[in-house]
Amino acid sequence: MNDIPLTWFLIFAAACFVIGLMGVLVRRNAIAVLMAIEIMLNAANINLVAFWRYGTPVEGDSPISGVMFAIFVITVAAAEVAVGIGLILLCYRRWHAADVDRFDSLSG
Amino acid sequence: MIIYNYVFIGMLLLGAIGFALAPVIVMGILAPRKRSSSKADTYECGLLTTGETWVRFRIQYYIYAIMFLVFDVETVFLYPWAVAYERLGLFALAEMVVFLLILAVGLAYAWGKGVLKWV
Amino acid sequence: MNVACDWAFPLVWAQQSELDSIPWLKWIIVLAVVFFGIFPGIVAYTVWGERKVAARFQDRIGPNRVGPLGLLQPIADAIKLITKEDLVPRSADRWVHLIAPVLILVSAFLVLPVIPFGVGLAAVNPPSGLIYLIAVSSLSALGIFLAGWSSRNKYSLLGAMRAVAQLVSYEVPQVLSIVPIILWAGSLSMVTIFDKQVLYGWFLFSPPGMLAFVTLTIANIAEVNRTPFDLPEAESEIIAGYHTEYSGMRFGLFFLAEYLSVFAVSCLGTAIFLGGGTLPWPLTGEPVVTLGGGETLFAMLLLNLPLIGIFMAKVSLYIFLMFWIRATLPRLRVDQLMAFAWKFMVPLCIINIFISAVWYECVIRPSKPNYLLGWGVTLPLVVVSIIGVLALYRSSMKAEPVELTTGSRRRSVVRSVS
Amino acid sequence: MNQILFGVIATMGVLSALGTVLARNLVHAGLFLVAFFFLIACQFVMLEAEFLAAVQVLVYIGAVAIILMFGIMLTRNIQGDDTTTVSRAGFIAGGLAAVGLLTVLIFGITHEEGRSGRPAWNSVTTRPAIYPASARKSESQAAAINNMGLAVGEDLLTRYIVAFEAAGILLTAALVGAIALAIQEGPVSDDPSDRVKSKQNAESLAADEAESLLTSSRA
Repeated sequence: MNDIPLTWFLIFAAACFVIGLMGVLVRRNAIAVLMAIEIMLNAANINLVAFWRYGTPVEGDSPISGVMFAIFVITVAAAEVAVGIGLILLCYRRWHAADVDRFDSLSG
Repeated sequence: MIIYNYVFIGMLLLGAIGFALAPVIVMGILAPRKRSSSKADTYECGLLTTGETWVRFRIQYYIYAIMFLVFDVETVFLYPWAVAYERLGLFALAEMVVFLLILAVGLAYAWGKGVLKWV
Repeated sequence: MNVACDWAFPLVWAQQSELDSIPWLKWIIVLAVVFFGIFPGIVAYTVWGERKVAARFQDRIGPNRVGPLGLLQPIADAIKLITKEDLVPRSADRWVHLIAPVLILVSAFLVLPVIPFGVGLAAVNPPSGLIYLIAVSSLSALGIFLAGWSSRNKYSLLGAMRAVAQLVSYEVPQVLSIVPIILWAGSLSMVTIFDKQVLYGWFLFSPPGMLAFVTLTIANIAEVNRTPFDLPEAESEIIAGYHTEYSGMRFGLFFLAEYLSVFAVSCLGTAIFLGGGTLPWPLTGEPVVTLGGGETLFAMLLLNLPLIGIFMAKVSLYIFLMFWIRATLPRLRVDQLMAFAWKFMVPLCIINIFISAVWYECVIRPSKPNYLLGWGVTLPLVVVSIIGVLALYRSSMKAEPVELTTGSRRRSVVRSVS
Repeated sequence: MNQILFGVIATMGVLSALGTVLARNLVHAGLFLVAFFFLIACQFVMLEAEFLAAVQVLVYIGAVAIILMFGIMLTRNIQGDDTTTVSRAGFIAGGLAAVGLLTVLIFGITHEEGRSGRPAWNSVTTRPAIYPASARKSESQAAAINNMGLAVGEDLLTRYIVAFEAAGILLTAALVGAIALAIQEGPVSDDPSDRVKSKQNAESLAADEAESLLTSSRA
């Protein structure tokens, strides 16, 4: 039986995380940045679930701790998108642009 | 096991994509083709289309989507609760009452602000 | 109960070398015959049936030229659609334009494998079947949005935005009205839910069950965009909504997907509320369990043929109900539509979850079910909550026309909000 | 078999993530993102967390993607789409940073030494079996995997009860906050040149006006 080594999942997650990070650095549109952040969160979820599945839980610990973490990450990500888009809409209404480089009124 | 189920679903997914694309491809082969400029125009009741199509929509749509998102995530908590209710009993019921009351505050806020009203 | 539970997960406890022991040939045959043969056939004749039924309601005859009773009409329609010219508007986004109907059709197909048509007749039985089901059925909203966006047509985009707003609004009551079933069955697996109904009778037969069935049916009708909830494709306002720019077989895909999802939601309603293929009264689990092991093909067939027959009869009735409603009711206004979802259905469904918990405590948890107490407690609760929510809803709706007609100032305020 | 499946899913996942980051058109980027979410769900299935896979599809593709699409439609910059483009210099810098970080991460993953008696990540090539004879004990991992909905429900209302209620508060806060942000009365602009046109610009071309435009053009 040729199972998948743990490191494969970790490398896949690392690659996705790095791509998401690149998106955050490179994209200028705020919604695109939000999408890139979602990619990073998903990559983290892969790691959580992979470690849960390949490790053995400590006695008295939750049998599905990794999955629970991932569920809460999904919840927080959903809330983050809701508020994030709300903020982007507000900024868009103020400056008529969804460009993160233009939200710079705090820079001196 | 679990993957076993989902391999079938994956096959169904690929099959459904093929099932959807096949008639489009057949149509590409069988159907007559007579290109003309006016045929490829956007159909807006025979008038020429004016202005930008991808207009900015009103915020109302976004508010409904937000409400949906929140209740969708709530479903993720509600379904496992319902499954485990048999083992957990009344304490779980009380917890869920609290959880749903918290969410009902959000719904009541939206209601009170009048954003549920489609104008 | 234990018997049923053990039997409910035959696939889950299979061997580890699962991926190497997949019955590929059997699965391919199932896919080709059932999913891409029988189901599209059922859908084609649903269309024929709708045209006949609608014609009768309007004192016409309906299709009667192609074949006896017009029975070959679906085939003629398919040939017509497939030999039409393939038109994509110049300004459309070609790839997204193609992906959108495929996504909608895929979403309709993916709902079907978890439906238990008989004993051991669910194609697959994932332990989280119900949540999988609502997950894949929510894909169609995205497909509709993409269809409207990619067409680059104002009517299409408007129809798509309306459609998505409607779909997401009615998905909430849809998922909430399934919660009582999960609560009573204690499982997300469709097969287990079917087993529980074999043992204890239909889940419909309780006051919260009936209420949940009604709300699920309303939400289902809205989810498949049928009258009175067909605003996204209201011909008199926005041509054909999100599929205005689709012609020939590309339109045919939308058409197929619509009727396939009508079939799918009918199967869902039947499987979780109407006991699947069982008769109203509770059977003892014994014959089902002994035969359901499926030792011989003959025993399986003997057991399942009547079950499938009853299941299909119920599905037909459910679909007929949708036709009937379509022939009877006019289209809602968009403000009525949204307010009805959020101000009436959602609060009612949330309250109903707790009423169903009461029913659980009265009837299902005790070793000796106390039906009299269950009905006595939950029926007044259901009635009171319906009246209460209805009163709240009506009072909020009553205030609205006054504001709209008298206060143009109020209206302008609301508009500047948007 | 497993490994081939993983390879296909991982390759497509990385490609769709790249597509999300690089696509110029925002809706195309969103579409790639949907594909990415779906492939992550496939990876969850490969990890035998099918409940999580269903949740992933339900929340991310069913709801988050819709919100993102609505966000795109609501911020469509009428003047032009220049904000979605990727600048070349920034792209090279970002790409270099990404490649550097990826190298470090892969080195770290493959050279990790097991801590506190645990095996090194590199040496873990098979997952624990989930069907031992004692697997039906309710607390075991195997039972949890085979009926994850139940296990999640039990954990939510016992171990993670505080987090569960906090999630409820978070969701409500997000809802209230998002609505409060969205219904801000009128446009608030610091720039006087903006204020002049903001009345028409921000509020015009709302859907209902497009609607009335259409109906009048049809008549």
